[in-house]
Amino acid sequence: MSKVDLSVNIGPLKLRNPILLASGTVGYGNEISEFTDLNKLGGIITKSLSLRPRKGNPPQRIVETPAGMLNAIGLANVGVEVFLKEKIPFLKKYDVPLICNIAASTIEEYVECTKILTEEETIKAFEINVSCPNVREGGLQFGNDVSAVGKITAKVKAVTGKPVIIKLSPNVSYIADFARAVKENGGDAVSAINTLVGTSFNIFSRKPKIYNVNGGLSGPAIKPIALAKVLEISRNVDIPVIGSGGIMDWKDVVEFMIAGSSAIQLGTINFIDPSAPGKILEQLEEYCIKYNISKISDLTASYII
Amino acid sequence: MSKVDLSVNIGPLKLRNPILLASGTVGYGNEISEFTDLNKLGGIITKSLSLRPRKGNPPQRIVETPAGMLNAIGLANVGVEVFLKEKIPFLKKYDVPLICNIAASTIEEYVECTKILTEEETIKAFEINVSCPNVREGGLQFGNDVSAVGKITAKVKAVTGKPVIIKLSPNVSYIADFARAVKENGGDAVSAINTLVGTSFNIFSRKPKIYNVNGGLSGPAIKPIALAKVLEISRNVDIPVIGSGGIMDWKDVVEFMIAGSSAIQLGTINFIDPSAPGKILEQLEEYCIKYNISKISDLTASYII
Amino acid sequence: MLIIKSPVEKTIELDHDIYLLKIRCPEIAGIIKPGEFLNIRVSESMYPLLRRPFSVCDVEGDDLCLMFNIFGEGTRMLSRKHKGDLIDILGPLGKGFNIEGDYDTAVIVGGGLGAAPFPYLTRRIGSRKNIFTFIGGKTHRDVITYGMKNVSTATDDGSKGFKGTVVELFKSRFSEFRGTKMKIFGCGPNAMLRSLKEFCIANDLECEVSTECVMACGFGICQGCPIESTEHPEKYFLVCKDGPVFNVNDVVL
Amino acid sequence: MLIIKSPVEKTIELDHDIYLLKIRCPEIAGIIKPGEFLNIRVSESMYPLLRRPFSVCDVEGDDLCLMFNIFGEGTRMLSRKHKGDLIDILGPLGKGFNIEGDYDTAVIVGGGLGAAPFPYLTRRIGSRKNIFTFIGGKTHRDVITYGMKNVSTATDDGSKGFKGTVVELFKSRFSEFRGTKMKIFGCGPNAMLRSLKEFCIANDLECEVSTECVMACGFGICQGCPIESTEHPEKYFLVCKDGPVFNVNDVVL
Ligand SMILES: Cc1cc2nc3c(=O)[nH]c(=O)nc-3n(C[C@H](O)[C@H](O)[C@H](O)COP(=O)(O)OP(=O)(O)OC[C@H]3O[C@@H](n4cnc5c(N)ncnc54)[C@H](O)[C@@H]3O)c2cc1C
Ligand SMILES: Cc1cc2nc3c(=O)[nH]c(=O)nc-3n(C[C@H](O)[C@H](O)[C@H](O)COP(=O)(O)OP(=O)(O)OC[C@H]3O[C@@H](n4cnc5c(N)ncnc54)[C@H](O)[C@@H]3O)c2cc1C
Ligand SMILES: Cc1cc2nc3c(=O)[nH]c(=O)nc-3n(C[C@H](O)[C@H](O)[C@H](O)COP(=O)(O)O)c2cc1C
Ligand SMILES: Cc1cc2nc3c(=O)[nH]c(=O)nc-3n(C[C@H](O)[C@H](O)[C@H](O)COP(=O)(O)O)c2cc1C
Ligand code: FES
Ligand code: FES
Repeated sequence: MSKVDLSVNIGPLKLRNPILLASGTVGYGNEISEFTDLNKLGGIITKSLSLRPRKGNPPQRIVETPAGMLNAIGLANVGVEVFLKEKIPFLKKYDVPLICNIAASTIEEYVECTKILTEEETIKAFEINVSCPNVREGGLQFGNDVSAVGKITAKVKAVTGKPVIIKLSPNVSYIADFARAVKENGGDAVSAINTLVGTSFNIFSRKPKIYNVNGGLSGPAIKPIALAKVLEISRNVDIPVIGSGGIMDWKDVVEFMIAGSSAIQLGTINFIDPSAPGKILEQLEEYCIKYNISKISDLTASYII
Repeated sequence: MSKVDLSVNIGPLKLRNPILLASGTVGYGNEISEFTDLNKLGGIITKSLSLRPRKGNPPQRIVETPAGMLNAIGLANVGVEVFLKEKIPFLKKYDVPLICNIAASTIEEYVECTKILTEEETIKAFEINVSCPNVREGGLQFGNDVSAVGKITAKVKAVTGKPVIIKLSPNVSYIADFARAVKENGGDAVSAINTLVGTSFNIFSRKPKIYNVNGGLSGPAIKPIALAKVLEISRNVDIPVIGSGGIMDWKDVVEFMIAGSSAIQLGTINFIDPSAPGKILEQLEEYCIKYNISKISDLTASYII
Repeated sequence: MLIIKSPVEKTIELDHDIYLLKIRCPEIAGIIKPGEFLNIRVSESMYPLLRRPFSVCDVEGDDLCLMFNIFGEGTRMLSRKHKGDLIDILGPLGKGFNIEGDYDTAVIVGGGLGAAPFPYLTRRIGSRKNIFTFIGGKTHRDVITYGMKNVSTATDDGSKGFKGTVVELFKSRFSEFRGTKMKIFGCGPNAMLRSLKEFCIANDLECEVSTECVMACGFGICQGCPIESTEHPEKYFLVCKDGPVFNVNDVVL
Repeated sequence: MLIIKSPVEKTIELDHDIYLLKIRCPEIAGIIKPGEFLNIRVSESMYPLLRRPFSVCDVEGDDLCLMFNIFGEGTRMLSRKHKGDLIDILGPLGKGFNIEGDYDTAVIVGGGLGAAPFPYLTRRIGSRKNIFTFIGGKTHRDVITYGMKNVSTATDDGSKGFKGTVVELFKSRFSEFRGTKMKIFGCGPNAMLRSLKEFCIANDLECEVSTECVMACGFGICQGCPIESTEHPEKYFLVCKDGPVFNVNDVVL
C-alpha cells in the first residue's frame, strides 16, 4: 500500500485519486486502456452523450494552434441508448468510477438523459456539459446564462440521487457567479474549464479552417486562463472544483490543486501521450513522498495569497 | 512609390498602412525606434496614460506561459502632464500618427485626460482602455459592463473632435454587444482584443508568480480567441475593428484582416523582435504584390463563410 | 499499438525538400502492414503540440522508413533529425491495404507524396502478383518513384512522362490490362482519388484508397477525423481507425 | 543595441550542468562592457517565447562568452547548441559596472552563477587595480571560479573553502584590506546582495551590484522589470535599462 493518501472527495463523490480523464478526449475508454491502466485512475468521464445519436460536424474538425488546438467535433456520440447497450459492458470490466457527461439542446433533454442513465449502477456521477462551444442550439447559450445554469442544475438534481457536476464555460466575465448558481441549486461540484471559443482562417482560401467556423481552444495555451478561473471560484464560492485546461504533467496537476481544484481532468494530453495519465499518477505520488505530503487533498486551495 | 495601396481607414482616421504598435508594448516609442523606422508605420499607440503618474505593481510583473506571457504592469506610466512635457517632443520628430491610450478608474478621469490631451495636435486619435485586467479599481469592471462602456464612449466623444477607439475586453461572453454599445454611443472604432485574465503559481512556494495574483495573457496562445472575437464583431456590428492578439508575422496580419480587422496592432512580438514591425510591413507588401492585391483594405472582412 | 522512442538511422534528402527517414524500430517494423501509419511527435517540447501522421513508406529489416516533404514546421523539424536522435512513435495505427485476394495484377496509382505508402506495398506484394505503378505530380519535381516497380509517370506540365493527370495516364494505358484480374491501390490528393473512384466504378474495378485528414490523436479517441460513409450517412467513419485505407465504394471522397 | 544572428564557436561544460558558450560576434564583442547583458532567443520557434537574459561573462577577441547553468527549458536548449548554430542576440543591453574611479583594490563578491559577469570585469580591470575575488555557493558544485583572479571560496556546507556565506568570508578577511581604497563589485542571489549591502553601508564602502529580474523585452519597452529606488519611492527603476548594475545605495534589495 502506498504511504500517500491520494484519495479526494468531490462533494459526496469519493475518488481514489484526483486524476480524471476529460470528456471527449478518451471516447468511451476502449482505446486508451491500451496505454493507461484504467483500474488505477480516479475516474473516467465519457464523451458527451445526447438523447439521440449525433453525427457531429463535417471535417475539418481539428486545427493546431500555438501550444493549443481547436476542435469542433460537434458532440458526435452514439446516444444514450447505444451507450448503455454497447459501451457500458466494456467499462464494466474495469474498477474505475464512471462519470457520464451529458449534452443537450433543451433543459428537458438534460433531464431525460439523466433519468435514463441514472438507472445504470455503473455510473457514479454526472457531469452536465452546459458549455460546449460547438453546437448552435443549446450549448454555449446555456453556459453563458446564469439563470439557465441554475435551472438545469436544479432540474437534473431532481431526477437523480447521484452527484451532479456542472461543467462551466470559461467564455464569461465572472465564472464564480455561475459556480454560485450551481451551489444554490443543489449542484455538487463544478468542472472548470471547458474550451474557449476560437477560430482560424486559411489565408489563401479565406475560409475558416474549421467547417463549423468556431472551435473550442484547449491545451497548454489556455492553462493560465483555466487557473485564474479555478482560483476565482475557489476564492468566492464554497463548492468543489474539478480543474482542467492544458494540464500536461504532474507539476500542472499540483498547480491546479493549489489554485483550488479538488481533482483535475486530463484532456488534450491524452492525444499526444495516451500513457500520460498513468505516468502522471506515479509522478504525483513520488512528489508527495518527496515533499512529505501525506494527504494529497491538503493541496486543494493551499494557495498563499 | 509602391504599387500597392496599403492605406486603410479606421472610421475618420486615415492611416498609411494597417500596422500599429500596441499600447504598453513600445513605451513612448524611443527604444523601439532604434530597430524599426517609426516613419514607416501606420501608427503608434502610447502606453496607457492616466491623469496622475502611476508607479505600477511591484515585481514579479511578467511570467512566461506556453506560447504566451502574463503581465501585470499595473499601468505604470508617467501621467498626462509629464507625457506632454517630456515624451511628446521625441514623438514629434517623427511623421507617425500618434494614438493616445487612456486608462482611468472613473468616468470623470477618462474625460479629464481626454480634455487635456486633445489640445495637443500631434495626437491623432484616442484609444480608451476599458479593459486592463491589472488594476483593481476601474479597468476590468468597466470593460465587462456594457452600459459603462457605452457611457464612457459618449462622455469621451463629447470632449474631443478626434476619433475615439474603445479597446474592448475579451473577458466577456458576447463581445459584439460591447462593440454595438460603442457604435451607438458615437465611438469611431473598437480595438479587439486586450489581454485575457490568467494566473500562474509557483508550486513550491504555493504563491502566485505574479505579485498582483492575476495578469493579462498575450502572445500567440491567444490568437485563436482574438480572431474569433474580431470575427464576432465583424459579423454583427458595422464598426471598424483594430485586431490584436498574438500577431507574430505577416500571415497573422492577413488572417486578422480577413477575419474583419481594418488595421492591426503588434504587441508581444515587439519584445521578442523589435525589428519585426518593419519586416512585417515589407513582407505584407510583397504578399500583396505576389497575390495581386492592389488595395490592402480589400482584405478586411473578406472571409468566405 | 505501441508508444516507443526509437533512434534515427539515417536521414536522406531524396529530392529538393523530400526526405526519407529511417528509424530503427524492430518492435513496430515487425508487425506493421502496408497502408498503416505512425503518429510521430517531432519535438519533446510543446511546439508543435500534436503528433504528425505518416504512412509507413517501407520496412527494411528492423528499420521503419518514412517519406515526407517539408510542408510546415513539424516536417521541417523532422527533416533535421540526425542519426541517433530519438523519435517518439505511436503505432502501428489504422487499417492498411488488403494485399491478399483474388487478383493477379496490382495497379498502383499515386499522386505526389501519395506515393509514400507504396514502396512497402510493393515489397510485400513481392512477386506474387504483377505490379504496375503510375505516379503523377504537378511537375517533375513532385514525381517520386523511390522503391517502386514498373513505373510510368505523368506530370501536369509534361515536364516528365505523360502530360496530364496520373488518372488520365492510367486510363490511357487501361487497355493493356484487359483480361487480367486487377486490383487498384490509390493514394494522393482528394481530387485525384475522386477521379480514380469514378473510373473504377465505371469499369467495375476493385480499388482501395488511402485517405488523409487532419488528426489530433490518430487512434480513435478524439473524433477529429471524420469521413463520410456511403452506406451509413447517419454516421461518419474515422479515418484514423476505420481507415486510412478504405474500399473506394465505402466512402464519399 | 543590435539584433544579430551569430554562430556558436564552442560549447563547454565547465561543471555538472554549468556551461560556457562562445559565440563569434565581433559587432557586440567590440562594444560591450562588463556587467552589461544580452537577451538571447534560444529557439526560432515560439517555444520558448521570450528571450533569455545573460550577462556577458567574457570577451575573447571576437567571441562573446556566456556562462549559465541549466535552469529550465531555455537554458537546456542553449546548452545543446553546436558549433555553427546561429544564436539570435539582442545587445548590448543595460548599464554595466563602472570600473574607472578612485580606488586601488577591486573586491569581487559573487554567489553561485552570480560569478558570471566577473571574468570580463577581471579582464577589463586588468592590472590597473588589485583584484581580490570571493566566490560562494551552497556546495563545492556551485562554486565557479572560471576566469577569475586571487580567488577565495566559501560554501554553506564547508565542502570547499570557508564554511559559511561568501559575505561572511569577505567580512572575516576584511581587515586585510584596511588602508586600501576599495570598491566592491557584487552579483548573486538577492539574500546575498542584501547582506553585502548592509556590510558595505556599515563600513562606508563603495559598492556596485548586478541585480536580476524576470524580463520580457530587456530594453525598456515592457516595464516588466521594476526595482525599488531608495531616493524616488514614487517610481521604480527598470532593471534592464537603469541597471542591471546599480550603486548599492540607490536600490532597495
Ligand atoms: C494517415 C496519414 C498519412 C500520411 N502520410 C504522409 C506521408 O507518408 N508523407 C507525407 O509527407 N505526409 C503524410 N501525411 C501528411 C502529413 O501528416 C502532413 O504533411 C504533416 O502533418 C504536416 O505537418 P507540418 O507540421 O509540416 O505542417 P503544418 O501545416 O504546420 O501542420 C499543422 C497541422 O495540420 C496537420 N496537417 C497538415 N497537412 C496535413 C495533411 N496533409 N494531412 C493531415 N494533416 C495535415 C498537421 O498534422 C498539424 O496538425 C499523412 C497524413 C495522414 C493523415
Ligand atoms: C540581467 C540578467 C543577467 C543574467 N545573467 C545570467 C548569467 O550570466 N548566467 C545565468 O546562468 N543566468 C543569468 N541570468 C538568469 C537567466 O536569465 C535565467 O536563468 C534564464 O532566463 C532561465 O531560463 P530557462 O528557460 O532555463 O528557465 P525557465 O524557468 O523555464 O524560464 C521561465 C522564465 O523565467 C525567467 N527566469 C527564470 N529564471 C530567471 C532569473 N534568475 N532571472 C531572470 N529571469 C529568470 C526566464 O527568462 C523566462 O522568462 C540573468 C538574468 C538577468 C535578468
Ligand atoms: C477533441 C475534444 C473533444 C471534446 N469533447 C468534449 C465533450 O464532448 N464534452 C465536454 O464536456 N468537453 C469536451 N471537451 C473539453 C475537454 O473535456 C476539456 O474540458 C478541455 O479540452 C480542456 O482541457 P485540456 O486543455 O486538458 O484539453 C473536448 C475537448 C477536446 C480537445
Ligand atoms: C507588457 C504588456 C503591457 C501592456 N500594457 C497595456 C496598456 O498599458 N494599455 C493597453 O490598453 N493595453 C496594454 N497591453 C495589451 C496590448 O496592447 C495588446 O492588446 C495585447 O498584448 C494583445 O496583443 P499581443 O498578443 O500582440 O501582445 C499590454 C500588453 C503587454 C504584453
Ligand atoms: S484522429 Fe483522433 S479519432 Fe481519428
Ligand atoms: S524587461 Fe522590458 S522594460 Fe525591462
